[in-house]
Amino acid sequence: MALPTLVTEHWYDLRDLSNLSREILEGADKILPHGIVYVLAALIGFVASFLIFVLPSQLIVGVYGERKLIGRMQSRYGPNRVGPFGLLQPIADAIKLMQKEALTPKGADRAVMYLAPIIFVAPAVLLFAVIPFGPKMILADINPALLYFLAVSSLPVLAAFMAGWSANNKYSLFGAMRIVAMSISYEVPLVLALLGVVLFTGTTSLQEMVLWQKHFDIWIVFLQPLALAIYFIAVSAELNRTPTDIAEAESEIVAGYLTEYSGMKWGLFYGMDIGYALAASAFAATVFLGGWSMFGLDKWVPPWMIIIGKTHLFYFVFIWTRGTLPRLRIDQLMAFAWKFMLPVALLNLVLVATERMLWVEQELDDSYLYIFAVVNIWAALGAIWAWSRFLGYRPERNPVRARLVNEAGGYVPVPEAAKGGK
Amino acid sequence: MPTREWTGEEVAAAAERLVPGSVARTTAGACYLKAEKLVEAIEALRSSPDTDFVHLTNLCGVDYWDHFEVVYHLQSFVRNQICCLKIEVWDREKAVAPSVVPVFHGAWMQECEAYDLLGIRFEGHPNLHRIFLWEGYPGWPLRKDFLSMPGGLQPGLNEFAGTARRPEPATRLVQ
Amino acid sequence: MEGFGVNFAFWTLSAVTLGAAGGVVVSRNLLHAVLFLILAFIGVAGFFVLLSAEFIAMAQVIIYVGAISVLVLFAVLLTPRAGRDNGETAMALPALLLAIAVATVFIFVVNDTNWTTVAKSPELATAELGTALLSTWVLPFELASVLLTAALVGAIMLVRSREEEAEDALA
Amino acid sequence: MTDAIKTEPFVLNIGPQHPSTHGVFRIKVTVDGEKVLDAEMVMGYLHRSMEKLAEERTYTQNIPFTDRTDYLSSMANNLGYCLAVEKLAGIGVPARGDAIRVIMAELQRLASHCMAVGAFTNDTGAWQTPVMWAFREREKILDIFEMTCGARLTCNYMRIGGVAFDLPAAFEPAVRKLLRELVPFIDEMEGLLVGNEIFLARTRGVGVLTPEQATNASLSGPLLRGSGIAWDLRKADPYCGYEQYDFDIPIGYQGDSFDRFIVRIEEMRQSIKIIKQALDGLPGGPHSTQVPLALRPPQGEAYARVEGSRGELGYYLVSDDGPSPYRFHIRAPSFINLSALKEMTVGGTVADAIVVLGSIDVVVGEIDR
Repeated sequence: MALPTLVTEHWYDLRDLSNLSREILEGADKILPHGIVYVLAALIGFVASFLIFVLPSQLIVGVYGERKLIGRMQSRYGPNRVGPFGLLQPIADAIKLMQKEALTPKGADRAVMYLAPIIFVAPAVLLFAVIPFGPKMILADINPALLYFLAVSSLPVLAAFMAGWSANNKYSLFGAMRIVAMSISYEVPLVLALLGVVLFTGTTSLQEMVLWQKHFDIWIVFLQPLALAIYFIAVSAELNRTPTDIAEAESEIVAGYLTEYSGMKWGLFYGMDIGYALAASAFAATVFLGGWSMFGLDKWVPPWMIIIGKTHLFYFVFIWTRGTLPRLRIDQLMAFAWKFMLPVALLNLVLVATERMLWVEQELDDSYLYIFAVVNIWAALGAIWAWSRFLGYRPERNPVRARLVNEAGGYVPVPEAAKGGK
Repeated sequence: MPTREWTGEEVAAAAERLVPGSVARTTAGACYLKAEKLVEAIEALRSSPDTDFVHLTNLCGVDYWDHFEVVYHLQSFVRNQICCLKIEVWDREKAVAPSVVPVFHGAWMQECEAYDLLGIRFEGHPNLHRIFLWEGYPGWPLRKDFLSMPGGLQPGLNEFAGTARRPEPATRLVQ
Repeated sequence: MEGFGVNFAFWTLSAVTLGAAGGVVVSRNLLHAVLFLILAFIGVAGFFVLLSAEFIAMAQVIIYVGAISVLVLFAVLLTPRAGRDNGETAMALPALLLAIAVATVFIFVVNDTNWTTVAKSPELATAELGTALLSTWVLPFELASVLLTAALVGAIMLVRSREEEAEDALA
Repeated sequence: MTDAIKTEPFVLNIGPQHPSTHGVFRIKVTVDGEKVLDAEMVMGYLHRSMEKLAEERTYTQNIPFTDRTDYLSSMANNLGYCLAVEKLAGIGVPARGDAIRVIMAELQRLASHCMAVGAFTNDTGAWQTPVMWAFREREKILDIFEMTCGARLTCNYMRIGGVAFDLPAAFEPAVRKLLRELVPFIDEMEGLLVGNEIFLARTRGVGVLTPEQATNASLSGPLLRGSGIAWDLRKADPYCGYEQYDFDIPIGYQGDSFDRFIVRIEEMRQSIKIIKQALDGLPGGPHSTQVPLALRPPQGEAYARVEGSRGELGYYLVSDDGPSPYRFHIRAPSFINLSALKEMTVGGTVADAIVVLGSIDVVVGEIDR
């Protein structure tokens, strides 16, 4: 498979910061001893990702944007006091959190309770290492990048468990139990959904996936809409976003595993929740939405702008669901993972494998990809519809309005026809 | 059509018919039942189709200095009627009334409330406890003689009688 | 194995892994022991990265850290509080002896083996690994999956309570 | 083998400080994992002994107390108390006073149901959005109260024999504008939640009460109607001239939390209908009868009730011919509706218990009084 050439090869091309950064790294590699450059790259990558991504995106767009958007959805203004349009609100919050006393309850496991926020933060930064922000703008272009992402994203669950267990609080323990149970369940459909993508593109490297999508001028979301839906639901369950935020369900178990945290220890959890959501969005944008490529637009617009835009598109959907949907119960969530998502993901996998085999074995034209896309979109809708009907989903039987009677009296029996399904 | 309020005589007639010897006396608006026949009579009034008092609307106690009355308002949805039953409890020191929780589950909390505030002990209640105040609260606040009761609350900003009082601040005479 | 970075990483990882493994044994709190075990797993994954076996490293983290240790945590939480201590047992001394014996054997084997070092790390891609698993080694692969399924079913059968069986019989 | 894997049940205190107890109320639930084995209510954190305090004050002075029991529907509380005193003293109310009372009570029901619906959806986990939407509409109703009587929450507007002041000139257009805005709001709320599968999954079949259970537990209001019993005091025992207005009683299907929700939504529609009719036929004349300030009703007793937002709100008054009530008892619907809490929560999960508590729609000021 011939992959297309990169945007430009010139280091001075300002549209693509990656050339410059790569130039510096490769130059340094020639001068310095071999090992140092890894450390240097890590440092530069950390600082760059912090400056480019974490600071503006997370603090300003993440915290401010989320609060502002949710505010508008809830018919209120959101932050509008600190700085112009309230833009400095996240910074003010951070200063407030740092000044606050970080309480540790009596009887808590102090060491574990201190370690948990730190362990929670580290993977959020590590996740961005494999996200390609441009043709060469990638910190670690490793081959099993997709597996790396899955592996690292399973670490915060441990941190959340440590936080919940160490606090010596029953609500926290509830949260810890819930998050552990849920992450095990949702890892399965998540991996199965991504497996379909790997099957089709034939690689586990994120950069190559982007190049594949660029080469064929089709995004994987069109080829595998079902995989995106499953990925989105599963990842929002792992990230504890509503409708699946049962591990910190505020109306049930106060704040779940965060109940006893305060001050900056809580702030780290809160900030990195947004960090994980952004990482998951960036990953989804890379795998499903073509990453930094955009049907040729990436020749004119800096690719890192494109992927950040796509990331925030996904992040907006996270915010949207948070502002709209109620929360599911834990048994319903589990049932949804095992009874609905797992079979549908398997179905998707079988379909994708068949198409892949047809495409490769029969040496079909590239235009067949578009046929596959149409087929898969319909198959996705059909699979969701059919499987939910099979599981007993009958929306037409739901009562919509209360019955009306004009005379007071005793019990009014429910007519047989009006008895709901499920 | 407004709810028909049964007069005392009507209720008394129905109760006497269903459970003979249960009525003590009647007034214009209420029927006084004998305490020992109360549960039986209420059960009969609830299950008999022509009375059909299925809903215990209200239960409360009243202190009349020398005795307590427990007031029950029962109503029927289908027949759209309401009646008022009462019993009298004469022993102030050991005020005991029969509990109607076996008949009406809704009496559970209302009897707890009457016990908490008036000190009427309902015999047969599964879990009679002080529902608003804490166990060991001195006296029964809704009794008319609460303020003069031994161990009752004294007017003013004092502590509860019986509990340890704050020592008076030592005042030093200015010479 | 050349270069400052690689050496530095090797020794750091060794210290972390061994320290964590020691913590598993020494720690009195069972939950702490499990957390040390997870750290040891992560250290081992680091060694795989040093050996350019990235795929195995990722699999190590996903399976051991993401799944198995979480299951261990679950098991610890579900057991009654009395059994949660990593307390003294009479088997401490025999276990120590056994550990020394195993370590001796390993050291002997490591010293005795004639290690062939490759100048350049082999470019074993994930795709080739997958192809090998599903062509040459397909029988062991399938056997392993059957074994795991049997273990899964067996585990469910073991932990089912009598009430649940009764409920299912009624349904 | 199987016994070793049993988990130990433990006690979880939901409240007194908890986001979903709607005040300082506490449920001690014994849970086995997520399953609720037992639930015990602990209350009294807000107990102010209103019934004792009222015995020391005159009949008129007691009206502000009733505001502070169910602080979300003070108008209905005022109304119930005034009706009881009027019944005790045999005082009539002019037609205009009755119509104003009806309008105010129904506006209060709308405001209270806005709160109930919003808080309930918040308990199901819809993060603040429905409750904020509901608050937006409730604010408009409170604005109207402020315009009429100067207070938003504790209105103290009803008086024995009528209402405190006549309506201001701007009242009628403001209410008509409000009603026009409320109709799409109710549809919007319904569209957000009734068709939502997650909301349905969380509320349907949760906290089911059979009609027999609901009756036997002395429940009233939307809980009783949710279980399918057509009982509304505005129809069954009309007061303030409710018999002139055309409206229906909404009832539910199987008595679960969802039914209580749709009953409340439908009641809001019916309230709008009643207010429109009352506004159209608003009679002239005085708004109140002259009642002596030191009212001394004749010796006797009276039990008057109204259909409050949370159910049958009854006042039992005993007079000893003095200027203050001899006995003042409030039949508090929130308090008595809690009788069935244990039946509804045991067997469900902790999350269900929260939803059930939200569907009862308690106001702790009224429970503890």
